[in-house]
Amino acid sequence: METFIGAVINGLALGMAYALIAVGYSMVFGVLRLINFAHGSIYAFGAYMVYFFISIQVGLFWSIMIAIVLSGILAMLVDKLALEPLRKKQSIPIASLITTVGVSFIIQNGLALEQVFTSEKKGFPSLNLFPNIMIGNLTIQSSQIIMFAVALVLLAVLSYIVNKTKIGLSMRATEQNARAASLMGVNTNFVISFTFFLGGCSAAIAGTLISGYYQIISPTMGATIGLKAFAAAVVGGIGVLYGSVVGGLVVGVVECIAAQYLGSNVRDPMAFVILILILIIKPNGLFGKKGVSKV
Amino acid sequence: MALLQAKEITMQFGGLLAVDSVSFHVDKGEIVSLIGPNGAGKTTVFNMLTGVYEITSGAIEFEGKEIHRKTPQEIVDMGISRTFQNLRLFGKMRVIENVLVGTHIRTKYNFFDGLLRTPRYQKEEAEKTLKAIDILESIGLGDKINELASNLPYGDQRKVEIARAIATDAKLILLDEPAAGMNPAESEELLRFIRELRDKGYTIILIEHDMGVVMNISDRIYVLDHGKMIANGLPREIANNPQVIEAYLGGKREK
Amino acid sequence: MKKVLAVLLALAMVFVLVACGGGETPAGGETESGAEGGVIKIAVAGPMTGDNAEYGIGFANAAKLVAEQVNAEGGVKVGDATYTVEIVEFDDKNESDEALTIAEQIVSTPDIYGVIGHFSSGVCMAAAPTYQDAQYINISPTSSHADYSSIGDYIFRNNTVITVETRTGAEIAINDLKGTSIGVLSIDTEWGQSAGNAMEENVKDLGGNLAIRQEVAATQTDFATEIANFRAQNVDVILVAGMYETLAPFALACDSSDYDVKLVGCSNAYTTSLIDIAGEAAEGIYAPVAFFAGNPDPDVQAYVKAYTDKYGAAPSALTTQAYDSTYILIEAIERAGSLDREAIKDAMFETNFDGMSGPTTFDEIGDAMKVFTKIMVKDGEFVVAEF
Amino acid sequence: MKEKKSLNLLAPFESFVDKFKVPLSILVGAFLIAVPFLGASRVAMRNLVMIFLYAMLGMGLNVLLGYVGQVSLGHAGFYAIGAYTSAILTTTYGWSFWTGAIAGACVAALIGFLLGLPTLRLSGTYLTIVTLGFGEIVLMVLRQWESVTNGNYGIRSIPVPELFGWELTLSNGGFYWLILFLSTVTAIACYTIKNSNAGRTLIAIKEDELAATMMGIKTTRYKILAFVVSAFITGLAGAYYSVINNGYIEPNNFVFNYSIQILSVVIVGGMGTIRGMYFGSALLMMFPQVFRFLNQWRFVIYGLLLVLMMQFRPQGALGWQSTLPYKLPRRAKKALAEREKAKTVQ
Repeated sequence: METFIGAVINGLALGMAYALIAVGYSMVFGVLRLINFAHGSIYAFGAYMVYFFISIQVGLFWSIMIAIVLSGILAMLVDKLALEPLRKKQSIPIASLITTVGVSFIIQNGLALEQVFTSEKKGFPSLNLFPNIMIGNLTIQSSQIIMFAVALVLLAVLSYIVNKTKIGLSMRATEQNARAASLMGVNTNFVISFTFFLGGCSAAIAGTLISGYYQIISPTMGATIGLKAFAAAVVGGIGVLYGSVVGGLVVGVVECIAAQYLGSNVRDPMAFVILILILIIKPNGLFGKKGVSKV
Repeated sequence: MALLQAKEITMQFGGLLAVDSVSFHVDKGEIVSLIGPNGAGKTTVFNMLTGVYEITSGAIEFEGKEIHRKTPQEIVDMGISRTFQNLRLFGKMRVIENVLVGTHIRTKYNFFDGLLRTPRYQKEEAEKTLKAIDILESIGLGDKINELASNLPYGDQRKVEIARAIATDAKLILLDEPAAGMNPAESEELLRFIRELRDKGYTIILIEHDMGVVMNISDRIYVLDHGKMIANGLPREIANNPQVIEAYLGGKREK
Repeated sequence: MKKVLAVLLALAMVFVLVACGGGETPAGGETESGAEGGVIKIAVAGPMTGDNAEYGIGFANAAKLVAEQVNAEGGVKVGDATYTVEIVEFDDKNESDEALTIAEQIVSTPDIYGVIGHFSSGVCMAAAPTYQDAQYINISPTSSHADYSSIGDYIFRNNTVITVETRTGAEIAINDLKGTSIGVLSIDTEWGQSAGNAMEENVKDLGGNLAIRQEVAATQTDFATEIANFRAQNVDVILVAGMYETLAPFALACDSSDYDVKLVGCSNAYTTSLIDIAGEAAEGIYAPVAFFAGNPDPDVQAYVKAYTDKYGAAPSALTTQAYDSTYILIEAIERAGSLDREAIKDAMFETNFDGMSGPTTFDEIGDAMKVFTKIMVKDGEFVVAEF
Repeated sequence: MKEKKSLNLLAPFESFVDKFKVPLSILVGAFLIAVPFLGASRVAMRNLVMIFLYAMLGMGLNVLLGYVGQVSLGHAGFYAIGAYTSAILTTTYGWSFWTGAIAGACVAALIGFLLGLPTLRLSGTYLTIVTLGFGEIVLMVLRQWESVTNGNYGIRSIPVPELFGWELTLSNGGFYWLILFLSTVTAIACYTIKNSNAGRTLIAIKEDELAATMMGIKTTRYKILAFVVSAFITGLAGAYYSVINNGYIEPNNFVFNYSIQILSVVIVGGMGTIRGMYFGSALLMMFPQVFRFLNQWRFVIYGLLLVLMMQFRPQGALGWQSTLPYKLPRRAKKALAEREKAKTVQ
C-alpha cells in the first residue's frame, strides 16, 4: 500500500510540473486555438538563463527573476515577429503551427550551439533549500514542496489576472471571439502578445522549479516533457486554467502509478494513452467548453 | 398530394423559440416564396427542411415520406438541395469542379474505378462533365467554367451555387436570397433562369427580400414574422395585407 | 495516362537534377593518391551535433591526436614508403539515414583505409554491411550489439565486451562492497538491455542476492518511483547500466531523497561530466574501467597530458577507446606492409596492442579482450578504488 | 488569401510544361532510367533513392494534409508499421519481399482505418494531437513487444527484393529503378485519385465541410478513406526502407523527428500538389548535406527557413494555383467537338 501512496505523491509533484508547463500551452491555445510548439523550448531557455546568470555569480533569486522576464520577452518576440504577421495576412492555421515548430528548432538548437551552451548536459543548482520531510519511510523532498507551493502561487496569480483584471477580461473576450473583441476596442494583438508573455514567464518558472528538482538540464529537455504537458493541458480541457492543473496532476499520478506497476518505460507514452481515451469520450477534455459552431 | 408538407414544425434553441409550429406545403412545379423581416426564422426553416437542425417537434414529409429525422445527406439523396444565404462555394476549386461536386451524390463509379481509370469511370465522368457544362451554359456561365469560384463577381458566384444545387438532380430546390447583391440586370436574368427551371419541372422555394423578384415570380407566398406564420396566399393578396406591411415596416401590432 | 506520366516526370527531372548535382561532390574531396609517400586517410564517423555530440567530438579529438603524434614521429612506414595520416570527420547525427549516406561517401573515397566509428549500436549495425562489402576496415569504439562484429571480417569492435565488464562491476558490488541486496537499473537502449542482462547473470554467478531489476527510458530524469522500489527491497548496492546522463541524475535523486546506497556504473561512466553534474552526489560511485587517467603508467600519463593540453579536458573512457582504435588501425597497416585492404584486415587479427584502455587483442570474430581496473570517485575526482 | 501578382510569371512556365509534356516526360524518363549508367556516384544514387522514398512519404501524408486538410504529426507511426510488418513477415515467416511489402501497407491501412474511426468526431487541432499520441504509442509498442519486434535490438538481415533471380540492391542499381518505378506509380495514383470524384470530394471537405455535407457527401466516410489511403502509401514506403538501411531496422528509425520531416516535405514542397512532394523531398534530403559545413547551425537555419517560408510562401515552393484550363475527359471533349460541328453545319 505504501508504495502506492509513494507513487501518488511522486505523481502529484511530477503532475504539478506538467501543470506549470501546461498552463502556458493552455493560455496560448485559448486565445489563438494554436498548439505553441515553441513553448517546450522556451521552458528550456528559461532554465538555461537561470544556469547562465548563476554561473556569472548572480544570486539564485535574481537569476530566476531575470530568467523569467527574459523568457517572457522571448515568447512575446516569437509572437510579434513570427505569428502576428501571419494573423495580419489571415494565412492558413497550418502556417502558424509550422512556424512554432520552426521556432522550436531555432531556440532548441540555438542553445546547443558550440558557441552558446553546447549540447552537453549541465548540472543545475538544487532547490532542496531545507531538509526533507519523512513520513514513515516516505521521504518528501523540499524541492517537491517548493515546486508545489510556487506552482499554486503562480496559478493563483494567473487566475487572478485572467479573472479579475481588466487585461484578463480582454484576454477572455479575445478568446471567445477575437473579431468582436477588437470591435469593442480591445487591442487583440496586444492581448495576444501579453498572453505569450505570461506563457513565457510560466515556462521559465516551470523550467527553474523542475530543473531545481532534477538538478540536470539539456537543450532538448523541453521536447518530451513539453509534449506530455500539452497532453495534460488537453486532458484537463485546453483553454481552461484549472483544467490544465487537474490535467497535469492526473497525467502525473497515472504516469507514476503505471511506472510503478507496469514498468518505467511505459511512462512516456502513458500521457498519450490517457489523452486519446479522454479525447474519444469527452472531445473537449474534462473541463473544456463545447464550442457551438453557427451555420 | 403536395410534394412537400410541413406540419406545425417547431425549432427551439434553449429558451429561444426560433420557429413556432409553422405549417405549409409546396406542390410539384410550383414556385413558393418565403418572406419576412430579418430574423423572422426563414433560414432556420431552410435548415430544418435540409436536416441541418433536428426539429424540436412537428413533421415534414417529402413525396409522402417523413424526412425530419433524416441526415442532410439522405435528404439530398431524396431530391432536396439548397443554396446558402452567405455563399458557401469551394473557393479554390474551379467553377466546373464546384458543379461536379454537386454531381457527387449521383456518381455510381467507385474509388477504384477512379483510381484505375476504368471504362466505367471514363463513361460516367464524361457524362457528368457534359451535364455540368450544360447546366453552366443554361445559367449563362458557359465561358467561365475554368475560373476559380472565388475570383467570380458576386452575382456569378450566386449562379454557381444554384448550378451546383441543380447538379444533384434535385426535384425541390431551396434558394436562400439568390438575388442578394445582384444588380437589376442580373436579377432580371435570374428571374428568366428560375422560370426556365420551373418549365423544366423543378419545384422551387425562394427566400428573398427583393419584392420585385418575389411578386413577379411566385405562385404563392408565405410570410413569417418572429417565427410565426402570419399570412399566406397569392402575391397580390399578400401585397396589400395590412399585417404583412406592418411586420415589414415595424410599429405596434395589436395582440 | 501519357499526360499524367508526362507532367510528373517533367517536374521530377528538374529537381532531381539539382539533387544529383548536390550529391556529386562528396564532402572531403577525393584526392587520387596511394603513390609513394602519399596520404593515408582515416575516417571518423559519429554524432558531432545533436544529443550525443560530445561522444562523436571525442572520437574526432582522439583520432586527430593520434594522427598528430604519428605524423610527428615521421608518419606511417608501409613497405618502404612513409605516409602521413589525415583524419576526415563525418557527422552522422546518430541517425542511420545520415550514417549510411556517409558510409557511401567513405567507400567511394579510395584513399580512406579505415573507419573509426559510428556511436550507437543501431547506427553501427546499419552502416557495417556497407563497409564490409567494400572491404573497408570499420572499428567501433562503442558498439555493443551482440551480432555487430559477426557482420563480417572487416568489422571490429574496440569496446569492452559487456559480459566481461559487468563481471568486474558485479565483483565490486558483491565481493568488495559486500552488498547484501543488489539492484540493477538499466536504460531501455539496446546497450542498456544487454548490459542489464549481463549484470543479472554475473550477480547470480557470484552468488549475490539480486533483489530487483528496473528499466528506465534513456532520457528519464525522474527516478522517484525507481528509488521507492529499490528501498522497498532495502537494496544497498545498485549496478547502473546507463551513461552519465542517467547515472548522474540518479545519484542526485538518491542523494536528495536521503537514500544511502552505493552505486556501481559501467566503464562509460568514467567521464568528468559525471562529477560536473552530480557534484558531491558522485562521491563514492564505483566503476570498472579499462582506461583510467589516474593510472601511474607513464604512457598513460603522457597521453592524458597530451589530450588535456590539446583539448582542455581529460579524456573519457570512450574517447580513449577511439584513441586506441586509431593506433590499432595504423599499426595494422604498418604490419601489413601494404595498402591492400585484405592484408590490413588479416594484420588486424594479429593485433596485440597495449593501449591506454588496456592490453587489446581481437578474438576470431573481432571482439576485443580487455583487462579492467576498479576506480571510485573521491573528493571530486576519480581514484583507484579502496574498499 | 488573394494570390499574388507572381502568378502570371508562372503561367507561361506552366503552359510550356503542359504543351510539351510528352517530349519532356520521355526526356526525363530516359534520363532518370539512365542515371545508373551515367556513372553517378554511389552517394548520388543513394540521395536519389532517399528523395524518391521521401517523395512517396510526402505523397502519403499529402492525401491527408493536402487533399482533406487534416494535419498529422504521427505519420512516422504508419512508416514504422509498414517497415516492421514486412520485416517480421519476411524474416520470421519467410514471406517474399513483395508480399511482405503489400502486407505491410495493408496493415498500416487497417490501423489508419482504426485510428480514423474514433477520432473523426474531433476537430482539426484535437485530431493533430491524437496523431501525435499515435506516433509515440507505436514507438512504445516497438520497444516493448520484444517477442515479436525484437525491441531495441532491431531486426537484422531483412531480405532484399528479388525479380526473376536478380537481387535489386542499392549497389547494383536494381533498387534505384524499383523505387523510381514505385514513386512514379504512387504519383500517378495520387493524380488519378485527385482528379476523380473521390479527390474532388476530399478537397470539397477541406474547403467547406458543411457545404460538402449539404451536397450529400458523407464527410466522415471520406475522411476515413483519406486516412486509409494515406496510411497505405506511407506503410508501403516503410516496407522499402529496410533495403536502404542495409536490411536492418530499429525503433530509433521512426521517432517523432521523422514525422516532422515527412510533414516538412509536404509543407515546404507545396500542400495539395504532387510536383511539390518531389521538390520538398529533394530540398529536405539535400539541405543537410549541402550545408554540412555549418554543423550545428544547420538546424537553426532549417528552423529559420520554415518560419520564413510560412511568412512569404505558405502555399509552399510549388504550391501555386494552376492557371491551366480544367482537363476535360477525352470523351467529353469529343462530344463537345461534335456538338460544335453540328452547330456550324446548321
